[in-house]
Amino acid sequence: MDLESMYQEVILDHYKNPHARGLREPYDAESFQVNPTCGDEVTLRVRLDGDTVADVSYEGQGCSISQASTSVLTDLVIGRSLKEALAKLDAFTELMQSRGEAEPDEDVLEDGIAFVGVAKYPARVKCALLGWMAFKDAVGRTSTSEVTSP
Amino acid sequence: MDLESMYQEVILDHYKNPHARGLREPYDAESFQVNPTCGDEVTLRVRLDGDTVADVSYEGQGCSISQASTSVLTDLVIGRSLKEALAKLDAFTELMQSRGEAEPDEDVLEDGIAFVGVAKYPARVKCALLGWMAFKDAVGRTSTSEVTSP
Amino acid sequence: MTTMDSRPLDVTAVRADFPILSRTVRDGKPLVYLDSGATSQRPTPVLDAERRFLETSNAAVHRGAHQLAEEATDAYEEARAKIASFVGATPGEVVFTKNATEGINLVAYAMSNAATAGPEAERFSVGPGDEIVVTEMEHHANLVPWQQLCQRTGATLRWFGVTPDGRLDLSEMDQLINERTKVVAFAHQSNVLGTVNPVETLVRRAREVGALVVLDACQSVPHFAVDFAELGVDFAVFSGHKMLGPSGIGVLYGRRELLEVMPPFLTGGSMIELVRMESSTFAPPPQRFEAGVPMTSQAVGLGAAVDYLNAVGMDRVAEHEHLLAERTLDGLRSLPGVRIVGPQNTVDRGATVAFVVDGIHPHDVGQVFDSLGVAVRVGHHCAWPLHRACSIPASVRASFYLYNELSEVDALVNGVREAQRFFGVGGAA
Amino acid sequence: MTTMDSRPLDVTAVRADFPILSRTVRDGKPLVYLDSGATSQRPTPVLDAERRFLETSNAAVHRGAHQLAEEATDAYEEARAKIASFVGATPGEVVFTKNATEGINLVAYAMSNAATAGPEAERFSVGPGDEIVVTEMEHHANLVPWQQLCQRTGATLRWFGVTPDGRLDLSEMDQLINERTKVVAFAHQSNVLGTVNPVETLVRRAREVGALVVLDACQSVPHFAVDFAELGVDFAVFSGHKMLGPSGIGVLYGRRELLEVMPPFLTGGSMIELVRMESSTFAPPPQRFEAGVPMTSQAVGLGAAVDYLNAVGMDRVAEHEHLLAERTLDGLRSLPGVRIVGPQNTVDRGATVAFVVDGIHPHDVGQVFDSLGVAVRVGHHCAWPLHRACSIPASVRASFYLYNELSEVDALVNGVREAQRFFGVGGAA
Ligand SMILES: Cc1ncc(COP(=O)(O)O)c(C=O)c1O
Ligand SMILES: Cc1ncc(COP(=O)(O)O)c(C=O)c1O
Repeated sequence: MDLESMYQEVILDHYKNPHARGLREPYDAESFQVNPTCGDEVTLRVRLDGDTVADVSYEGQGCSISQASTSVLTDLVIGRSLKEALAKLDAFTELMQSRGEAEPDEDVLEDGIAFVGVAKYPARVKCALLGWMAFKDAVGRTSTSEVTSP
Repeated sequence: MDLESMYQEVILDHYKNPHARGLREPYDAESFQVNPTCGDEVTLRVRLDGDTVADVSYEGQGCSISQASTSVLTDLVIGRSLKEALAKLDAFTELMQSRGEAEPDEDVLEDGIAFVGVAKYPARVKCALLGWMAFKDAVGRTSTSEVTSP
Repeated sequence: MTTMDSRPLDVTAVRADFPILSRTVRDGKPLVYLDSGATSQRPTPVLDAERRFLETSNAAVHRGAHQLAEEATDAYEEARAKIASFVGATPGEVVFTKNATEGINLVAYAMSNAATAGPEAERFSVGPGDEIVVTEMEHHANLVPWQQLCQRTGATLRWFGVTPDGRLDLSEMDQLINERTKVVAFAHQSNVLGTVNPVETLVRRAREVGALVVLDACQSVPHFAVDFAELGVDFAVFSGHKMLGPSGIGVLYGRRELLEVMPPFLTGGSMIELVRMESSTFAPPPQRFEAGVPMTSQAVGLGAAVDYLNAVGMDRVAEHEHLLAERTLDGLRSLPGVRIVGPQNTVDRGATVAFVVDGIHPHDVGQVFDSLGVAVRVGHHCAWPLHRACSIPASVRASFYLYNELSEVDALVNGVREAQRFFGVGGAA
Repeated sequence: MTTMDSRPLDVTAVRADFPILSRTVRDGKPLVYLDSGATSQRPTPVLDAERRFLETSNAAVHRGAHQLAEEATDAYEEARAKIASFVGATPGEVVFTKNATEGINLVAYAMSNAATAGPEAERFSVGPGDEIVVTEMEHHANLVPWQQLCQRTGATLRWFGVTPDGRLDLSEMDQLINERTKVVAFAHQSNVLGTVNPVETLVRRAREVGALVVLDACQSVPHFAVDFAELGVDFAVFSGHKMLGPSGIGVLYGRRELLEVMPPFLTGGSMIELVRMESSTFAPPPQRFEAGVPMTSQAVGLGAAVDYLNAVGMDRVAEHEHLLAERTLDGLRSLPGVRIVGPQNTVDRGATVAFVVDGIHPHDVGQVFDSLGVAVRVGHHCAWPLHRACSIPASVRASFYLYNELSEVDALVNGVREAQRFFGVGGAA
């Protein structure tokens, strides 16, 4: 195994300099998610503006993978339509469950494609999905949204 | 395995013509014992007269081994002193737990020595001891007796 | 063994996979193993699969982030998926337990735990006035846990009786299963009578009154194709050791939406979500019901057993057992002084045949069998109330499986003749 | 492996008995297995014993009257006797469970069952006003079942804290364990800190107030000689898979006079005395607590594991682990930016060493180890409250056993260096 395939530069960058971090007001819904095997946790807030994801803010503790993937998430969904954001959620989830076999679409996932190496390690997939599960859950809790479950 | 070594003539005789069978009055104590694996059961009564086992009566259902050994028991203990009877209980128990290795003493166990072949079959040892356990328990329940646990 | 679909089961090929079947007992007698209802034997592929796992990938599952732990987790979850699809379930509906007995206890305890487990668990809660319905032909494993649930909660136990020909007496079904009924628990196939019970009829009635159906599938899943979803039961249990798999593993099946809200039973590691000293929350199913390091290699072994049964084909297994049952019933009926306990024909019945021989106690019959190398079970077979209902203290039970040859039926029949001869009772020719 | 009493443990010889230890992981790296605290590996003699049993004597135990059933019952009971004597118990005091977790649950459920189990069970009964005492360093298996017991019965949970150097804080022992205390449950050796707790002190205080002592011996019995009778505990549990034995089997030890009167937990076949539809009575211990077909071959395997450990000698195992612990503590202490969680020296501590590396999350440290072929565990190791008490979200844990070489400690220490280098944090030379 080479560590570089998992810890791509992009991931380490997001880890060291996370985007959109911190909990912000106002928000429409909040979700707290935890990874019971390792204790990683994230609290994530979503603010919708009509059909648009106006803001995603978060706080949490965890490994480089969980922190970086949540940072990437904010890049991908803030300012998008809810529909687009959920499509990205689907795409990212599918990538992570591919066991590293998928060919991720950079147009859709941007920095998210760096996680293809993580998908080879089942124990880390949960880390990568932690923030995304919080996003999914939070969106589900907003009253305005009609979520089609991914 | 030859069946004759387990089912000695003496055992089959006692089975077909059990001695002292039937529940009689008066009695000092009664015990009900069951073999949970096969459902065999015996109800056995003891009457003491001072230090003497005046009567043992019983009723039950079960295989040839359990029925015959209870019949043998009555031969061995009725009319004996309690001490002698308990010594026979000890001797018979020891014989049955010997896995067929013991050299039983005919002077003590009389017809009981026929059970040496049964002792080779652990699943049948419980059958052979059923009535004896009832006797032990019943004696323990008589107020007059001082039982030293065998 | 053959996997061609039209040919009948090749018993000789199957037997070659079971090392124990070629041993001898009691001074050189070939073993005739007719006690698969108690526990089955294991074929080499099952033994090999478990050993291979232990020699290459053994680790604690769902806990580690190293390669061995990954491999072990994959093997464990693949086994779960395989076993689930074998019984018409999804992987999330399969909970591993140590045996079927634990599975039934799990449901029964979850129901008494519901009293203090919050509003979500309400639908599992039972108390005074509620009724639990079982049958008189149950194995103790599907009776005593319900008695105990009633004892803990004040609910009332009721039961179906058994007809003289060994079927459930359904004549008062609509009274027995009523608006107060919370659970209807019964065996798919009786481990004594061989009777296959009418699941559909009972499920339909249970649905009408909103009762949960718990199916004891210990004697069905090993012997014919079973699909829990199709049967429409809420819970079902079976044991690995009765279906060519390892001991120490069983399965509780539960419909997803029930497992989602059912309170936990055993608690500890791996079944939690959040733990604080003050209180804890729990993982989703099936993990919620698998506390502690599980029976990992045993799950792998049971997965291999399912592969083996699939390769033979469950229909072929059932067909072979049908032949064995027919020959056994015919053979025993031909003997004077022998009474079959249970259905006299092969309609809705499996290859488990219990009987009594006039004038010889079952234990003594069993001893004669043993001396001939024929392994049967004697006693009440953990179904004491059923024996009482049949007015017999015990019975002899021959239970067959895919590896039994037709000639072994003849050994059984001859054994009865030998017992009659030895004890000098009726009909010994 | 050597059995000469004065020589130290011959690791090379021991390793030859463990096929998995010679495999490679992650593109050809030799496996360095430092996760025995989660589950140990199995030596060939254990695998062989189980297989031999299954290929020659497999049958349902305590149920059959044929030769196979006899042999299987003998093998099962001989294993029990062997295991009992390994921990200073009599065979009747050893109950087989599926794992240690079940054992603790068994006691906790028996205690809530005591409420409806008649006057004999009175001494096990708990309710509002009663207290259960645990510690903050418990594995979830010895915490959540007691939380749940409290939830079911209205009793109150209390706990010992942990000092900064990873010992039990006994300063308020006499207040914590008081006249209301019904149970004191704690780990013999912590599965995170490696701390060996002062059993004697706690037992003495528990005796003064008449509380039952439940010892979690999961991490002690595999690693040094333990005698439950001598320790004077009332109950104790351990798991087979952590001591070279199979998964799917654990042991609950209970003092004879307690087991005699303790109400049953799991109910079903083999644990009964009399069964009627209306109610049932139960067998004496240990059968009363072993419902259903048990983990037969696994008991045989665990018996073989005990033989193996006896042949090596538990004192020799302990001594070897002492060396491993010393070298690990020395090695990790020599690294800047590494903090050992737990006692810093080898006094009353075993060869389980948890640590954190400044600036790198444990999961990421574990990943670097994994890439080097070093299998450690990362996370909270089922001791979440302990980690909270230490103000860390998780830790890396290396746990050693008799088959670990001193050179594997060096692989661990180098792994930390490599992680620091890779993530560019403190002290990477
Ligand atoms: C201290 C301690 N207690 C309890 C357990 C639970 O053991 P098991 O999961 O085998 O039931 C473990 C291991 O996981 C442990 O280390
Ligand atoms: C019908 C039935 N139910 C339940 C059981 C209990 O299975 P186990 O002992 O494997 O838990 C058995 C077998 O013993 C059985 O035949």
